[in-house]
Amino acid sequence: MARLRGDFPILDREVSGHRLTYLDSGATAQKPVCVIDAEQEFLTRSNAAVHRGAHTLAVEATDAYEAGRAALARFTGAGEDEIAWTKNATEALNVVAYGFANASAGLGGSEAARFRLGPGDSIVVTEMEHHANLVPWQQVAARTGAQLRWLPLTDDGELDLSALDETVDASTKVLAFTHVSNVLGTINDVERLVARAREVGAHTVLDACQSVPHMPVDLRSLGVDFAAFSGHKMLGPTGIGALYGRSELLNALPPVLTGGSMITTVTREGVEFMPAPQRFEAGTQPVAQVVGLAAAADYLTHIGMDRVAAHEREIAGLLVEGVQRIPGVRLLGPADPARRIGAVAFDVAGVHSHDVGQYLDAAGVEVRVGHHCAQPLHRRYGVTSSTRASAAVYTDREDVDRFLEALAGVRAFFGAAA
Amino acid sequence: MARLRGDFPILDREVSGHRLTYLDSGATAQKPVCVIDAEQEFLTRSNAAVHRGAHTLAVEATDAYEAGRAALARFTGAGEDEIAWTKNATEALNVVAYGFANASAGLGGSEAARFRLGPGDSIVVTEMEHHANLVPWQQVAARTGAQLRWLPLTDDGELDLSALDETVDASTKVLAFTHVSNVLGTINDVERLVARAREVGAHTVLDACQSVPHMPVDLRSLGVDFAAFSGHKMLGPTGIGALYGRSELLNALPPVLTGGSMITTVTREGVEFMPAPQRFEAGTQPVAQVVGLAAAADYLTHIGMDRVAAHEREIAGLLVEGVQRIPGVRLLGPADPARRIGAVAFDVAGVHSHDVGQYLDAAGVEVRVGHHCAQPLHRRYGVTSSTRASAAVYTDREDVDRFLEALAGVRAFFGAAA
Amino acid sequence: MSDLAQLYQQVILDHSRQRTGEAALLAPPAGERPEGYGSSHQVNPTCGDEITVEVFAGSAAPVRWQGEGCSISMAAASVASEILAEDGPERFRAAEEAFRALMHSRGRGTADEELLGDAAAFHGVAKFPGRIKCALLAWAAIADALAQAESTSHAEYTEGGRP
Amino acid sequence: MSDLAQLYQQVILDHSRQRTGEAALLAPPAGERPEGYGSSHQVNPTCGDEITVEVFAGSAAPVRWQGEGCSISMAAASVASEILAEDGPERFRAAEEAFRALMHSRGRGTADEELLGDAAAFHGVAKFPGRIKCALLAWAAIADALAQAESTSHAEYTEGGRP
Ligand SMILES: Cc1ncc(COP(=O)(O)O)c(C=O)c1O
Ligand SMILES: Cc1ncc(COP(=O)(O)O)c(C=O)c1O
Repeated sequence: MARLRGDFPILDREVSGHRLTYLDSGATAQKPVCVIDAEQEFLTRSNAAVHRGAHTLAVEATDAYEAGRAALARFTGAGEDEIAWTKNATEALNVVAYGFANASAGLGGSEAARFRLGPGDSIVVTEMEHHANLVPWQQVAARTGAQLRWLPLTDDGELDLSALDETVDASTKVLAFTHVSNVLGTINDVERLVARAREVGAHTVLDACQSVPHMPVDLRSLGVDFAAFSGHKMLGPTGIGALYGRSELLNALPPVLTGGSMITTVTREGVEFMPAPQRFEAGTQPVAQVVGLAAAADYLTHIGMDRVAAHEREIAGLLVEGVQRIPGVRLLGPADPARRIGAVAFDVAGVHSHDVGQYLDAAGVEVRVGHHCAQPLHRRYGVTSSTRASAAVYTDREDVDRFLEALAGVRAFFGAAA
Repeated sequence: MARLRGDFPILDREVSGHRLTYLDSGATAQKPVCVIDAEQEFLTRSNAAVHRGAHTLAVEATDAYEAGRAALARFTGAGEDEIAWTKNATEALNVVAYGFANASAGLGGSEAARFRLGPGDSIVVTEMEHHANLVPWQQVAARTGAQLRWLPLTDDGELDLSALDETVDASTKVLAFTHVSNVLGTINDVERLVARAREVGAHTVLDACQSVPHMPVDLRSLGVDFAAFSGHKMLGPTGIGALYGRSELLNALPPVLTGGSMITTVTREGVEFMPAPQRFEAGTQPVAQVVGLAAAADYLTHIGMDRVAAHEREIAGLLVEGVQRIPGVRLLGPADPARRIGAVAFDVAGVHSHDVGQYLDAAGVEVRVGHHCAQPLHRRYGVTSSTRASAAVYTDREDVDRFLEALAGVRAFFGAAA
Repeated sequence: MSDLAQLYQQVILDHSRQRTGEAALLAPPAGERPEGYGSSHQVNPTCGDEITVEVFAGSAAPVRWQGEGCSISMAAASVASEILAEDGPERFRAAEEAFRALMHSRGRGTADEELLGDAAAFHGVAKFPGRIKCALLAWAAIADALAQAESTSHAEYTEGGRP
Repeated sequence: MSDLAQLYQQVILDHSRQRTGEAALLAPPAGERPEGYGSSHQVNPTCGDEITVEVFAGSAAPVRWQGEGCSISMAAASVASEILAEDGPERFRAAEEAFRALMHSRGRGTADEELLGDAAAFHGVAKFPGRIKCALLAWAAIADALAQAESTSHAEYTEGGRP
């Protein structure tokens, strides 16, 4: 694994006079040269609008675009027509939520009746959700009158499923939850949640942002109804994400963004939409970014997602252990590296996360600070923010060592280690 | 101008054994090397999540991202907080339409009351709209009960404004229209339309997709309330577009996509949104694409938009004149190059546009065929599709000559020149 | 032969102008549809091509269609109509399957000329991924209308169009 | 001096621990607010820092605040409170303007030490674009609360806190 750092040109740079120690891959990952090259090659050879033209460039571009879809479908265990492109995971989750809202407003015909929500229905989320899989559901609840319910967390950063059967009950129409917490690193028990949702006939919406880049994921065998992930977190470009939906559901969900390339007929009176995935791809799509993302998926496949996961589990173990050894540092999330990924958040007693991050930056160590778009989670653990070191396939022991060495100096510098 | 073709690497390639004659810039433009390089440079030096981190890379990325916003604000005569990033123009137009829909559903509080629509209100569009500025309004009309009205077209491809005062009346809350038709090339009289909208208190929504890349545009002095344009049509990357809104309105419009980076506080009970433009930028944004787009705007500014427009007007003149000289070819849109841009659509008697395009492709000439996402417009002119040759700053006389020469052979080949 | 000439074989150009089966639709109202009637409307959203087909199972003139589209799609409608009218539904279905396989061969398949007749001239289309849908549109519409026609037909519609 | 030491001057670290003005808020209900009362709540959405400030125009202890944030933002609240309490609203406003200009100088401005006092120690912050908002948050909140306080105050609140 050590040799693959050379594939990531940015890792050669310096920060504050030190070797860059990039531990913010949970926010966005760095890109291997093959991803950058794939985009460039596309732009200098085949750039054209897709699904719109009959000319050679348009045909080549369409082929590249659809080959990208096939690559990502393979990578995530989905059917090709089950992957719709979005600009990021947030859009993908909003498309599902607005699909429910649009159905509830009467759009989408009888096909979409299964997505209608109203007073008496409930939507269940967890206390560890990223705002992207939370705020859209709050909004849908507000506009349809459905009730928003929460699955709570245990003190050591796991979902507390002791009251699962009461929370997810016959009223539940949607169970939206993250595969892996972007703060705690916790890997959730998808199987159990899906099983309960099926018992009561609720739709499941999986936030796969932090799983797809870090472990083998097979969406069909997970059995979820919808899922979302982002390109930029899995070594791909910014500007591209994906919505997965079981074919039957994706074809029934009312489209959200409307416009060109997603209609069959537009008259003055009305419109007919294309089947999925096209009905969710209005307007010119991020074509070069799809090409880049496919290169990223191929790169990861070439390494092997099992190896990626094993490597990151090792890094996670080093991070968790190291962080816990430093006095005054409290780990958020499970200590067992088998139950988590290498996104390791912690609280430093007496020092605000922003100051922690600034101090580490002076040592070339780039970590994320703040609420990580998970305010309810932080409130649950009695803090408003935390510091997070997060790994990717290119993270190595030296990164961990540099990070831990710098972290050990934080409290003394800020006069908190009295 | 001739020398700048060298800046576009793709123009060196061959198609069907001929020099590439790319006349599909209206669908998507080719990219100068400075745009490709800017993205690459960003990815290999400063790639990081923006507005989220305190570390050096995050600060550099945020600076680049906001500098991109400033560049596009300058380029379009907008304030910096009046430009919100979207994935394409289609999303931008949907954000406005959903903003109205969300306000009509009671979201956004009293601030948003001005956007509420209901039965008795009207939304006015034109018969030349691209589906992106049409279908979203049909959807809003369907869900709010507002009436959709149409401004018709004259036989020679202009807006027929003879009944403007009756169509846009006191009931009108939205007047959505394109600055330039992507099929006819027609440049509309924005001033007159805005003046009428103001008289009746309607909001104006300008589709600036085909104007911003081809002529100097100053959104503030045009006086429109909202506008949309796409990066990929103005020599920039795919995956990036922009919504312009007058500051006061953009801050009052309810957000559409919700999630991370657009909230100030999320509790279990509810959420508070950031002011514009951030409230419209949920989730990780197309950062590298913003950087590329800024490079494109700088490139165009360096040439000078007046010169770009003059050059393209000359090409438009050659195209219009040439097309009209060929027997059996009917021009759609105005013949006067001063009233149009260099997007020139036409119908070939007895030959379907798809066949026209295929024949031209065999000569290396890449044009767009079909309905160009403007079905009502085509129906107005008694056709279901047309062929369109469209120019950009790199289009030269040789492109025009090669195109016209090939076009002259079409009807004979298909046995239509009886 | 250039790619273009391979795509636009003379047979195709001829069929696109002299169209078998093209005729005003009868479009009987829902209550008045005869036994053995089926119809299908298909659109190619990429280019807007459309076709509406009516099939009359067991009739001597079993297909009528109206369409709007490129020469490939119009010629395909003509050729496919001819096969249904002349060879009957069994052979039509076999030909449809062979035609579909040919189109998806990326230009590497060979046409079974005996089975396909004039439709064999479409083999060049398979090299143009952007045009495959044009060639398939009418086949899909006729197959769909035929399936409906047969489901409403008491008299089994068999070989050669004779019940 | 390293950039880090320039950012975190000892004065700043001290203020972030010994905070002037930090106190439980009185938060009088809407009907019971005294004359000359103003309050403001400000959030820095990038990092979640927040501060709530109460200003009592004309009082000897004119500021109370509660906040949550990094050392820069907490120290800024302490320093700005001290200036308002000790030098009065006029000087506070002048200092606020000078402070804002300093922050936006990209590290090229020089601090007016006489006007700014301890706030001059923040000059290193201007080199860290990511931290400027932290330094400005409390100033903005106090200025806002002060403006409100003055608008509800009959007795003009003048120099040195004496009406
Ligand atoms: C006039 C017009 N409006 C809207 C659009 C949609 O732009 P995009 O596909 O980039 O969203 C286009 C281009 O396709 C256009 O030409
Ligand atoms: C768990 C989780 N969900 C959703 C998101 C949102 O992804 P994006 O910002 O790419 O839309 C993120 C990343 O920020 C995440 O970590």
